[in-house]
Amino acid sequence: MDANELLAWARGSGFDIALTIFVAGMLLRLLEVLALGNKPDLSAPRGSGPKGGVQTLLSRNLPRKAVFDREPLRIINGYVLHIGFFIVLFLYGPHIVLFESFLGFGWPGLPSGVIDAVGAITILSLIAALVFRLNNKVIRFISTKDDYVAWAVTLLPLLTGYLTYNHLVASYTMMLALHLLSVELLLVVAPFTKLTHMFSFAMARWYQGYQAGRRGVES
Amino acid sequence: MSAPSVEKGIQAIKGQIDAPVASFFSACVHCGLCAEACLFYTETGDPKYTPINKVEPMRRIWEREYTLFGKAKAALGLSKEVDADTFAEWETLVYDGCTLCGRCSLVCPVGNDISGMIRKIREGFAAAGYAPEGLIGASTRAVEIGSPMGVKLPAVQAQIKHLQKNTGLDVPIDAKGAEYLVLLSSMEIMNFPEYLEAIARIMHQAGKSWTIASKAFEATNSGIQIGVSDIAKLLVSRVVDAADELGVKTVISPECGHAFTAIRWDGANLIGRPYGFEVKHILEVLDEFVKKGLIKTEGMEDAKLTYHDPCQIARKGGVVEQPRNLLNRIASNFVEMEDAGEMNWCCGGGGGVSANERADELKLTAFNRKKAQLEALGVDTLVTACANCRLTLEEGLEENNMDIPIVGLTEMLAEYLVEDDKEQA
Amino acid sequence: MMSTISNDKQFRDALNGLNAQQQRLVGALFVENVLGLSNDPRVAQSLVVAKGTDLAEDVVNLARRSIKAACLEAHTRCGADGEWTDQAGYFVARAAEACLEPEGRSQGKGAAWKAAMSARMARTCLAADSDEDAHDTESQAQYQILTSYLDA
Amino acid sequence: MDDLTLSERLRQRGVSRRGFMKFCAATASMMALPPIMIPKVAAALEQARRPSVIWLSFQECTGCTESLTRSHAPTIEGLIFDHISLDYHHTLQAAAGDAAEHARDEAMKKNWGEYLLVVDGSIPLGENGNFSTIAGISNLEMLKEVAEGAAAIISVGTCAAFGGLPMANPNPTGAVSVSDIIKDKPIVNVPGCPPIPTVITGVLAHFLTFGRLPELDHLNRPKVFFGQNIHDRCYRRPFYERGQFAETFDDEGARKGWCLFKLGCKGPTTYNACATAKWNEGTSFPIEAGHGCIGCSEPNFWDAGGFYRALSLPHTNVGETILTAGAAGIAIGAAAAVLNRKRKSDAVDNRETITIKDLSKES
Repeated sequence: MDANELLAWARGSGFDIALTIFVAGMLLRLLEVLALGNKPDLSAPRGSGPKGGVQTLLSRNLPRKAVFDREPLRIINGYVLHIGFFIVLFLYGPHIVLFESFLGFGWPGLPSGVIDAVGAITILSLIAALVFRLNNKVIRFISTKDDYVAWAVTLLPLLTGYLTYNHLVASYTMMLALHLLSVELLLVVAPFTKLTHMFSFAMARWYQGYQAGRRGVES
Repeated sequence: MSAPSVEKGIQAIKGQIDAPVASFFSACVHCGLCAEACLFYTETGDPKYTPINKVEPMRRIWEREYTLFGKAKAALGLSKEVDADTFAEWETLVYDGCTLCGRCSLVCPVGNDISGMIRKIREGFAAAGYAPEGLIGASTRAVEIGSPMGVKLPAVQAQIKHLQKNTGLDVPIDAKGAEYLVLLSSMEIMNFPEYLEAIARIMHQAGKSWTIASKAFEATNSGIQIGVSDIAKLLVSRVVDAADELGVKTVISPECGHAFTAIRWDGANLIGRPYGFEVKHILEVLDEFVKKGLIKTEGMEDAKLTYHDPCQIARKGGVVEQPRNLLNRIASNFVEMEDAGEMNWCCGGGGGVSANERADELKLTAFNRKKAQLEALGVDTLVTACANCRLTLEEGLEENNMDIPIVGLTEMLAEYLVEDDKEQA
Repeated sequence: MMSTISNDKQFRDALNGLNAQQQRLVGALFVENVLGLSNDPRVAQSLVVAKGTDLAEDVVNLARRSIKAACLEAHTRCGADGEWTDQAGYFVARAAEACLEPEGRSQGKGAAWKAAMSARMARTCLAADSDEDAHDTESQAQYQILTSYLDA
Repeated sequence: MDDLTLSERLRQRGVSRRGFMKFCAATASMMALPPIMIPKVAAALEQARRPSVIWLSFQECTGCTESLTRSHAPTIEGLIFDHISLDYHHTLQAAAGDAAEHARDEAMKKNWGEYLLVVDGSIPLGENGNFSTIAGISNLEMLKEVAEGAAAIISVGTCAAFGGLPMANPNPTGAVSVSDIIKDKPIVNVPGCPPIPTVITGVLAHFLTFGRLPELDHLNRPKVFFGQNIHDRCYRRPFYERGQFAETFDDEGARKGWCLFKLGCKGPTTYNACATAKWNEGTSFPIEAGHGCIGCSEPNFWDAGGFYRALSLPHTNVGETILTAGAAGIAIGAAAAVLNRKRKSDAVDNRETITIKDLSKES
C-alpha cells in the first residue's frame, strides 16, 4: 500500500465510509434524543420561549464574569482552540473547495500562510487543553477515556494537516493521505464521543434558553 | 405501595430522562466550569461536588437505556451499572451537596441545565429509599399535618389574633372573592411572624382584598425538595383547589425560595393543567403596589445594608429588579455585594439542605462563600426575601461570630409605610 | 401621673417617651413576665445586664452575643417538627435580645416595644395548641407593668 | 559495428570540443553533480563505448518514443541517442519481420549480459499474454527472454514503470508494469506520460558515465529527477501561499497566473522535474501553460480522481453520500427512537405512585 494507493483510498471509499458513519451516527443520536420527548411547560409564561432559546444560544458563547475570573486561562484557551479550528477548517482555500462541492456555494478564504500559522496555534492550544485537563483536579476527576479519545482524534487532523502543508515528515502524498485518514477517524469516532457536542450544544442551549425565556429568567 | 428499591429508583430515573436531559448528556464536554460556579466545590475544594458529577448515575442509565452505542457497550460489559452502592455513594452529593441553586446551569458553556437534572435524579433516589431522614420527616408532616414543621391552623389563628390585637387590622380567613390569596411558609409562621403583620399592614394601605385559606395556608412544598413529584403534586393541589374555591385572582408566594418554584413553575405541570389564577412572589406584588402608588413609604433606613438574592427567587424566579426598586426607596445606603443579581451565590441551605441534619457541617462550609461576599462589603444589615435563607444566614453568621442582623424585605418595607392613623382595638 | 394605659397606641407613645436606658429596663420587665416560658438560663442572665446601669461595653456585648446564640438555638429548624412550647422559649429569648439591641439598630421601633411584642408572641405560642385567649391577658399585664414603672 | 568513441563520432558530426564540453556541463548540472565533476563526465563520455540497447515496445502509444526521438528537433541529446547502438526498435529500425527479430537475437547473443534493455508500454497478462504479441511472441515472453541477458532495464514512461493507461480501471488486458514481472534485475523507472526527454538522456548519460544506475527512490525512480514534487518547485507557489486561486480556466485569476489548485492541479502529490527541467528545452510545462499538473509520473494517476477535481476533493460525490447516509441515519434513528419511546413509556407507566410511606428503607 504505497502513498498513492493510500491517498486514493482515503479520497475514495475511505472518505465515503467515514462520512456515512458520521452523518448516519449523528442523525441516530439526534433521533434517540428527540424520541424521549419534552413535555410542554404549563406554567403561566412571562416571556417568549423561542426568544429565550435564541438569546441563550448566543449568551453562552461568552463566559460569565464570576466563572471567568476563576479560570481565565482555561476559558481563553477554549476560545483559541475553537476559533482556530474553525478558521483552519472553513477559511482555507482547499477546504472551501470541498464545502463548495456539496453546498453549491463557496466563500473567500484566508492566505494559506495565515492558515498555517493559525493551525500551529490551534495545535498548541489543544495541547495546552490536555495539560489543563491533566492538572486541574476537577477535570481530571470527571474525565473519562472518551475525553482523551476525542482530544486525540481532534488533534490528529490538525497535526497531519500542518505537516502536510509544510511538506514535513514524509512525501506530500503520504502526509495528505494520513491527513485525510485522520479526518476520517474523527468523523467515524465523533458520533460516539463527546464530539456530538458540535451539534447537541445548540439543542442544550435551546432547551434551557426556551424555558428561561418563557419564564422571563436570565439565562 | 411497595417498599423502596434500587429497581424502583432506576425506573423512576428512566422515566425522568427526557429529550433535554439526553441532549445535555450528549453535549457535556467535561470542561469542569460548572464546578467553578458551585459553592460546594469552591468552598470544599472536593472535585466530587462538581455538579455534572452529581448526575453521573442518571448519565449511566441514559447511556445504557437510551442509546444504541450505550447498549452495545453495556452488552460488552464496558460500562458501569447503577446499583445500591451507586445510590449510597451519590446520596450525599445529590441531597447534602446541592441546594438546587441553579448557578451551574447558568455558566455551562453548552447550556446544560444541571440543577434541573439534579431535581430529576432525586426522583430516583427517593424512590430507591435514599432520601435524607430530615426530608422524609418534613414530607410526612407536610402531607399528614399540612406543614413540614407541624404547624396547624390553630397556631395560625392564634398568630392572627395576636396580629389583630397589635395592629387592629383584620386578617380574613377563607374570604371568597378576595383578590389575593396569601400563602405563608412554616418558617414564617413559627420564627418570623412579623411577615404576616407586614402583609396585613401593606394590604390595608393598598386597599386590596386578601385572604388566607384555612385548608391551604402552607406555601412550602417538601415534595420539590425531596424530589417526589407525586408528593409535590398532592401539596400544591391543596393551594390550587383553595385558590379555585375562593375564586382569587392572584396567589402570593411568600418570602420562601422553593415555595415560589413549586407554586409558580412546577405546580401547573404537576397537576397537568394551567391555573385559573395568577401567581406572584410577594416582592413582585410590593413592587407593583409601589409603582401604582398604592402604598407609600416615608423615611429611609440609613444603616449600610445589602441584599442577598435567594436563588429560587432571583436566578430561578426572575425576581431581581423588584427588590432593588423597593430597597432604593427605603434605604439610603444600599450597596450591592459582588455577583449580586441572578449570579448571586447561594446561602447554602436551600433545596432541602437545611432540613437535612447530616448536611449541617457541609452547609456551614458552603456558607464561607457568602461570608466572603459579606466581609468584602462590611455592611450593618443584611436584607433577604426567604425565611430559610434568613435562618441559614443567621446560623452562618453566628458560627463565624459576625454580628449582622438579618431582616426580611417585606417586614422592613412595612416598617417604613406611611403611618396612617391606626385605629386601636 | 400618666393616665392609665388602655390601648396599644397610648402604650406605644408612652414607650417612645422613654430614653434608651429606660427602654432597656422596661423591656426587661416585660421579659420577666414571661420568663417562665423559657428554660434557657442565658435569658435570665441577659436580663440582669439589661437592667444594670452604666455597665462596661464588653459586658453588654458579651451578654448580647450570648442571648443572640440562645435565640438562634431556640429556633425551630426548617422542616423540623415544631414544638410550640419550645417556640415560646424562642420568643422569650428574642424579647430579651431586643432589650440589648444597640441603639442604632432600632429600625424605627423602640427596644421596649419590640420586647413587648415578642413577649406577647411567646404567650400566643401557648395558645397555638389550645385556643384559650392568652393574648389579651399579656397585653393588659404589660400595660400594668408600664404604668407601675412610670408611677414609681 | 564501428568502434568509434563518442567524442570521435561527435567530431565526425562537426560538434566542436567546446560544444561537447557545454553538453557535459549541462548533463552534470542536470544530475546535480558539482561543477568539478564536469571534466570527469567529459572524460567518461569520451571513452564510452557504444552500448548495445534493445528497445522493447509493448502496450504503448509511442508517445514516449516520440518524446525521446525529438523527431521534430534533433538536438545534442538526439545525437547521443544516435550514439548508442540501438539494435532493436520497432518504430525506428528499418528491418521488419523476421529480419528484425533476427537482428535482436544477434544483438542479444553478441552483448549477452552487457546490453541495456529499455521498455516502454505495459505488459498484458490477460489471455496469458496474448493481448499483445510481436511476431507471435507475447510481450510477456519476450520481456522475460530479453531481460535475462540485460545488464539493466529502464522502464520508460508510466506504462512500463507503473502500468499507466492500459492498467487503468477496468484494466481489460490485465496490464502490469515491468517491475511486476522482472524481479531479479536492476530496474530504473522513468515515469511520465511521456517522461521529459532530458530525463531519459540524463539516465542514459549517468549509466554511460558511471556504468551504474542513478540513486533511486522507493518507486525506483531516479531521485535526481523525481526527488521533489512539482508543488515545491512551482513558480506559482506564492499565489498558493497567498490563497489566490484560479476558479475557472479563463477567469481573472487564471489570466493572472494564479495557483491552479482549485482546477485539479496534482502538483503537490506528483514527483517529477517538470517545474525545473521543463519541456521543449525548458520552454514551459503544463502549469506554466495554464493547465494543472495531472500527476502523470505517479502510479495509478489515471484512477486518482478526475484531473479537474481538486486534491482536497474526495473521489466520491459528497452530496450523494450525505443524502444516502442521512437516509440510513434516519432509518436506524427512527427504529432507535421507537425503541426509546417504548422503553420510556414503560418506565413511566409502570412507575408506582410514591407516597410518604414508600420513602424510608426500614418501612
